[in-house]
Amino acid sequence: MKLVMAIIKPFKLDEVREALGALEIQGLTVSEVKGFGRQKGQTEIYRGAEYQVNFLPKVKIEIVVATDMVERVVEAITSAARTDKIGDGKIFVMDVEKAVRIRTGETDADAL
Amino acid sequence: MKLVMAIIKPFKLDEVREALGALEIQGLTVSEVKGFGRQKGQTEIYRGAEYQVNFLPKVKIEIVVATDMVERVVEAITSAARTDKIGDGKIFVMDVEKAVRIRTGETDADAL
Amino acid sequence: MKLVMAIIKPFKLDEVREALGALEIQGLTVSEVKGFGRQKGQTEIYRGAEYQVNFLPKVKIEIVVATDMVERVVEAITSAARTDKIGDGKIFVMDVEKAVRIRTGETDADAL
Amino acid sequence: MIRTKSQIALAAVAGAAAVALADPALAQEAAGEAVAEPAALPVSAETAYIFNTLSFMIHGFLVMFMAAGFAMLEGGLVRTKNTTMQMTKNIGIYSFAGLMYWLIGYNLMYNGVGDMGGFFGMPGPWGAADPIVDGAYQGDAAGYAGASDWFFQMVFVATTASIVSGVVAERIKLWPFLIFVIVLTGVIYPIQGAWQWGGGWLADAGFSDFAGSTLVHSVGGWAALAGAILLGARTGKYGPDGKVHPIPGANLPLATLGTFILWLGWFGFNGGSQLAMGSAIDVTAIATIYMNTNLAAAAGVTVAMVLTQAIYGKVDLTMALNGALGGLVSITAEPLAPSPIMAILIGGIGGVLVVLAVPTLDKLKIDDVVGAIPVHLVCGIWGTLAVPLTNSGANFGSQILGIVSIGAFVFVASFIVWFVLKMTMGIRISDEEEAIGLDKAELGLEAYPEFGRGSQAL
Amino acid sequence: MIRTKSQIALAAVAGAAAVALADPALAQEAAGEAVAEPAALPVSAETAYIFNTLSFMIHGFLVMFMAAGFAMLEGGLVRTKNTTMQMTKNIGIYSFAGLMYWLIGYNLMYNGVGDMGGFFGMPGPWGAADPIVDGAYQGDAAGYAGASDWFFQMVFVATTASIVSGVVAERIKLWPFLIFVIVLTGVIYPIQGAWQWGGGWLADAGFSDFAGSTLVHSVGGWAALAGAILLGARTGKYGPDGKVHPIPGANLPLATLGTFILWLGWFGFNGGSQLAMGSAIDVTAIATIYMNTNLAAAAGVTVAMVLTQAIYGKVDLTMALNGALGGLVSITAEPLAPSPIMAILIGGIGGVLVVLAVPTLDKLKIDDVVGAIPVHLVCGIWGTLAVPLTNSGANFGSQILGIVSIGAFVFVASFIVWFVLKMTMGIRISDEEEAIGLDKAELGLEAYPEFGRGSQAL
Amino acid sequence: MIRTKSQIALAAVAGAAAVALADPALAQEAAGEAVAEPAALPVSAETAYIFNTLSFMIHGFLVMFMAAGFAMLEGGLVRTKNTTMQMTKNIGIYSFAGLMYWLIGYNLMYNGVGDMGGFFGMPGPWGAADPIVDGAYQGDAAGYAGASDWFFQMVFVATTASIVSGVVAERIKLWPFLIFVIVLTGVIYPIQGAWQWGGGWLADAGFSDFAGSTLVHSVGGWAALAGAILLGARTGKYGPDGKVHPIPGANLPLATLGTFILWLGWFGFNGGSQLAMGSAIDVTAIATIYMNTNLAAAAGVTVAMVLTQAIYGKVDLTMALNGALGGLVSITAEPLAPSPIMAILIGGIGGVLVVLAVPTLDKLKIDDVVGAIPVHLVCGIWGTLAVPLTNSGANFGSQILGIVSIGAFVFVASFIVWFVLKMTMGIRISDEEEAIGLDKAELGLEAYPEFGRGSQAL
Ligand SMILES: Nc1ncnc2c1ncn2[C@@H]1O[C@H](COP(=O)(O)OP(=O)(O)O)[C@@H](O)[C@H]1O
Ligand SMILES: Nc1ncnc2c1ncn2[C@@H]1O[C@H](COP(=O)(O)OP(=O)(O)O)[C@@H](O)[C@H]1O
Ligand SMILES: Nc1ncnc2c1ncn2[C@@H]1O[C@H](COP(=O)(O)OP(=O)(O)O)[C@@H](O)[C@H]1O
Repeated sequence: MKLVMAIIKPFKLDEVREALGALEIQGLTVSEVKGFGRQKGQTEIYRGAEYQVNFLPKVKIEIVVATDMVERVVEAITSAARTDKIGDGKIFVMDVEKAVRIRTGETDADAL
Repeated sequence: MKLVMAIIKPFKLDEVREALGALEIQGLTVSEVKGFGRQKGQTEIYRGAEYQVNFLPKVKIEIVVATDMVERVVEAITSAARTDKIGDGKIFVMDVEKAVRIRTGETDADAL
Repeated sequence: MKLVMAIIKPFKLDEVREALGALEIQGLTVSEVKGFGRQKGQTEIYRGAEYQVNFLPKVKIEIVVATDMVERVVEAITSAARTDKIGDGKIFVMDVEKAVRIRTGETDADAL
Repeated sequence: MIRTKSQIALAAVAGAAAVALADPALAQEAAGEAVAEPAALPVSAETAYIFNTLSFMIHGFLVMFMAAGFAMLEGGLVRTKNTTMQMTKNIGIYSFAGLMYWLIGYNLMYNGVGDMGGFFGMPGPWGAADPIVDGAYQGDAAGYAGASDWFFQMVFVATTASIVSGVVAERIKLWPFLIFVIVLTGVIYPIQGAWQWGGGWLADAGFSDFAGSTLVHSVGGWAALAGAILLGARTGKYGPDGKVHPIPGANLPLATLGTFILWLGWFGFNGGSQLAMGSAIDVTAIATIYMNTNLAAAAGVTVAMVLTQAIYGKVDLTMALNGALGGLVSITAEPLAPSPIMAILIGGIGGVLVVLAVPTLDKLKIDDVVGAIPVHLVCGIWGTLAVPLTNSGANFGSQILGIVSIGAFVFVASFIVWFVLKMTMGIRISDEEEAIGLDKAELGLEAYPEFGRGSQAL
Repeated sequence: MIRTKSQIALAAVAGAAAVALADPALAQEAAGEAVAEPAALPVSAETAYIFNTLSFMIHGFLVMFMAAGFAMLEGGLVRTKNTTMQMTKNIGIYSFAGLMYWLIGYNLMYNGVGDMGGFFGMPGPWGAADPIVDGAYQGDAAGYAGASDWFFQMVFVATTASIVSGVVAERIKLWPFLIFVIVLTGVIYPIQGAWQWGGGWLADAGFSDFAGSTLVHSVGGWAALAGAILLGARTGKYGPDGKVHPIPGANLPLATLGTFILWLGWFGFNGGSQLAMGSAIDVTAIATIYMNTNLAAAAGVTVAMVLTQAIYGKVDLTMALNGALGGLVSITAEPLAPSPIMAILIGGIGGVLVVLAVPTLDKLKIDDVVGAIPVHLVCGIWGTLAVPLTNSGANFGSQILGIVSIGAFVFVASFIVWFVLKMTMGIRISDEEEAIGLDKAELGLEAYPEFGRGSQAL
Repeated sequence: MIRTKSQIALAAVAGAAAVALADPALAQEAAGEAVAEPAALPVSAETAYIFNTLSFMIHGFLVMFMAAGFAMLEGGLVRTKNTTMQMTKNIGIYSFAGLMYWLIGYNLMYNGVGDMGGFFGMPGPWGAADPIVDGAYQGDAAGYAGASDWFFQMVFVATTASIVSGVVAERIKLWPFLIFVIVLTGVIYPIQGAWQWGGGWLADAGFSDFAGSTLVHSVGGWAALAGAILLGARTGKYGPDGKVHPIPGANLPLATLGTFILWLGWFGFNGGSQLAMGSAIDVTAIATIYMNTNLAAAAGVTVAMVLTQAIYGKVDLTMALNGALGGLVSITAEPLAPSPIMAILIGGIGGVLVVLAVPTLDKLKIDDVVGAIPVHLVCGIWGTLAVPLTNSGANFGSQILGIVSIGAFVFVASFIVWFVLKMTMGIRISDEEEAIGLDKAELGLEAYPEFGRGSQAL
């Protein structure tokens, strides 16, 4: 199994979820995060003083999937989240050794 | 070392922490997340229009433990977080290559 | 590639980001978390009743870097985040198998 | 202290009774004159002047506070990412409206409307004609300080503009919006106001609108409706399939606070519209208005709660809040004549209308962020239509004439202004700005800029 | 402008003095009559009528705004997940109470209580008996507009119900709660009110409660206490070991705002309870009441701050807020008679009582979410007991009689109503609903529904 | 209802006119006497007494509510981690100020200032000298209830202290701050107040400050400035390179609400400072003051919005809010004499000053969290200087004398008090406490203690 962790623009979340739904992904977990990257925040002025907004709001999606699904999941996220503008985000894939469904105690593939 | 990442129902957090305390787990990190899964949110009505609540509030616990502890940790979380109702959540286990305690620079097992 | 995940004290974030900037790290993702550890919260009193604050505010930084950068990144975080007081936090290093930049589809080292 | 009426009579105002009893001749005379000029006899002209002015001031500051009520209500019903903008608009509205109404609005509404054929007054900056000459009071035909009247009328115009800001929230550009407010408060509102409250042709035609169900609330509603049509709905509000995607408000305690403030302000809105307090008749009228206003609002809430429970199986707080306002708007055209039970009915029907109109509007794909069109336009029409039910001096024909003529004028005029703005400056922000939110996109300042409680600002 | 008293005398009301000085005979006469009917002489009956009515209206709208104060205070002290519910209850309370008090409450409290043996009045919808006949003022024995009196009494009953909602928050079902409110405001409150303010048996027995430390505040406290006992504590509040697990309120600025609004409203609550303003004596009394009310509240805050610092080593804001309200409730039974220093003492002791009663209640495992029982019940009893200290017309025996009789009646009657509700509809939500929160479980609407600032609603 | 002036005259106060018309002799006589004692003739002394007292009460409760306004404004402009502290300070300020002003402040300011060489009065607890003897009104030279005057003056002193708390927020220890407030409200404010409003030497020197641009607002500003200098800036506000690092306020809707509440309160602040309402002249003056106050504030907002758009390319809401307050402070020294256009100019220049002063202060590395120094000190000076522009009774020399003497006294006295506190208790929290936030560090209670909406409290 793999953990696919994607950092995307917040307003793309709905589209990504739908794209994943089409792959019959049954579960995922979302967190609100702040991103620092090539996309720079605007320079803002507050009460006459300039400041640089370094961190931009992003959404992090974590999905654990069977290894053979990884390609398709990455694909789906990439195309749904893309706006072709800087700051679209990243996808990282990591190995997961074990998965457990708390309710049933099922493990691994059965737990997803 | 392993990272045990558990997605649980928010109101189970205290019980899980106590169960882990019994294992003499010294540290863990919690984030607030939203989960999408088999457990569906209610259909809500706002100002006369229906909508589906897709994302439900969950809590994510991350604990890095020595490899030999993993079984017991997973066990403890499973039994403390279980309500036997859909949406109880998942536990994922991943490999951690290195750990550092910032304060002292200690590493790996000593750092936990 | 490796994921460096650091849990630090919130008010150290700016210094850490600057230290990483010096290493020409181009991107990172931050989340707000609560930590439970050796550092205990104060015992607080609310309306005459005592309670123990178990969870303290922390910030989690996630950075995916090329493997050869890991040492320097860990170093930089360690020295920037250290206050020498309990609760300074931890750094964990994990393996990342794949990285994709959503905007371009670039992968791995090119995607960071 | 015992609070029974009889006790009070014996204690607090014993003297008054005593005087009358002590000198039957005086009482006789008083009673005699009371038939001729009943209200004025025992209150001296200057005392009446003070009371009348005081009524405008007290009720005026209550209405002024409605600006805060609208700001909180709207701030609670938009999304977080548009909250700073909603605050900015609301403080801007109240300020710009106040200046415009001084600069031209008041006189356009009240200054010699009869001489201009009853269609509008002679515009120009307002100036007091107070009965104080060389520091001495010289008697006065009007019976109140001109500045207090100006203040009271001014806060009304601000209310009208606030109604608009709620409807078009979350997608309109700041400056075009404020320019519309300037035109609305300086020109559109005063012109239609001149027709009725300025003593113009509509007043002559027998139209009756005590405190502004039509003149204030519907006007705001029509102006907003025109804007909402030209602006279009917020992105994502209506699916391609016609499905409505609700966008819940971000802060319901704020919205609730706003509603309570508006409710409070409404005692000023309706009570002050008696326009005088210097006689027992007037103050009794104001007291009756307070009571009816409260009963109508309470009925609006009750009906909205019961109805949402019945239809949807759950009480909808935002509908209950709208129900309060719907009840209030409904009673505003005639808060004095109804008996308590009629006030309850009028307000309760307002609650029904709100609950039904909100989804109807969505079916028409008119995106009204805070429900201001159901509350102010629909209930405003209902309240105006209901006047003849309790006020024998009014008739349905004149009421319809007023509703239609003011509605047509305001809708068309507003549509033209919005349209010109759309063609020139543009009124709608880009999709990307909408996604980011007006606060970051247009103002560069978030309403809650911290990244969580625990962290420092990022 | 110089603000010294002497200057004022020479400037602003120079005329008045001048008149008296210019015509010694007139002044003499005035003085002479002043002994006979001192307060009324120079204020005409109709002017007094206007002042009295105005007092009810101004002070009434201040008390009305306390509904917002309670909503914000309670909204700030519950957890986020129950906030929408708290808003819904509070707007419901104010609305339902207003309708019930019109429908039967007012007359049950005031209408011919003497004829019913002093136990209650003849219920039925309230109707004005105003001294305006055919549009002319005919003089009036009561000296104020009936509608203004109704309005002022109505806002009091809403206050009582608001007290209850804070105590039983976070675990009670919406509709059973609202049904209780209907019975409380329509029946229970008016009956005990009839005993005293309606001129019933308790008034005859010499009980004294100027503005309602017992009649309003304790009544709310007793009704809430009965409910809290039958409901049980919130899950997790008390450990099996008897340990108290505090559940901090979610939004302290909201709670602070609510307290300030309540403080503001209290000038209306106590000041308006003078029930008249149409004479120098009455208005001087109201001014004194304002001052004493403020001093008592200030003392309550000060004592709560110093005491929490001394006992716990830290100032507890929520105790300071409760301290303000404790001071206010304490002075409410007699805000007129005390000298400033006595007002400070009475309010300060209220602050002490709050600080001590909050943990005591927890020891009894009575879960009072907002501290309303310490504030309204405990301080209400204290304030009522303290009346004879400053008001020579009151005595401890009658005070205790009033406290006990009203307490027993309200507690038992409330207990029965709660009990019937518990047996029939059930009053408590399920454990799972409690964990999820009332907002999602019962209303399907979160108070702050967004998932963080940056994201869109999820 | 038609709202034209002529209509009103014919309807509402017809009686008054009718009386005058019916009896020309009476009217004649009235007019004749009106020249001699114009204001007083038709309002009886006791009626005037009621009006005057009522003015102090109504306007006093409006100013009292400003305490909530300051709390919300400051609570919205600090960071979340210092919000509970800001609430605690604000409820403490209002309470402590109220007690101190009773204990010594009022008399130090008003009691026999002339006998003490015009520098201060004889301190001691305030006690009423009301014209009610044995329950009967005996006529009164002052023309109002003493308690109402005390109440009105007391709420002013609380305002002064609130100004300070905003400037020194986020880094000052609680108790040293509160001790400063005690000295400020009990001693420093009353002494300088005695000079002018107490009828002391400055009043003799011809200084003019109607409602306190200098006596209240600048005083708060000077006291705060001294504190800010001794305290130093918040950690991180100014970079080593001199760069300013803005620290955005955490809750802008709260700040907006606070501003609207302050705006509302200002009608009381300026209107009540007429100190009388018992004549047509006085009530007309108050009405004019309401209008001018509103116009100045509206101009302040408008200018701040336009100016920030012009200079920075974006409207800055916090500047618009400050602009409203800047306009209000500017008109406070003379809200009666200006024509509307002058009120707009005076307030508008206040808006300019705010927009320019905020960054200037930052250049001086004086860290003012809420912008209170630009608003209250800078605009307070401007408003005081502007008096002679519209009030022919004032002159620039005396105005400068007043500004400088009061400024010097308050700054030096405050500096000494702050300095002593710094040397003894210390006034600043440690760096670590500052990083954690005052709420956790000093009070152990967070303003929003939950970990997110969805979870339970952690
Ligand atoms: N090396 C990294 N490790 C972790 N998160 C990253 C990394 N680089 C970028 N990110 C995340 O991805 C987001 C987008 O990256 P950015 O460089 O702005 O644009 P793009 O994705 O178009 O290259 C950032 O805001 C950050 O949250
Ligand atoms: N494949 C997955 N990857 C990541 N998180 C998941 C995945 N599946 C489920 N989750 C998380 O677990 C939570 C519970 O899952 P759900 O399917 O609703 O019920 P259950 O745990 O009983 O099977 C979800 O809300 C989501 O946060
Ligand atoms: N085993 C662990 N797994 C995950 N997070 C941990 C672990 N141990 C500590 N942490 C995180 O690190 C933070 C600091 O740890 P703590 O034990 O308090 O102090 P120190 O870092 O000085 O040893 C904790 O608050 C928690 O967020």
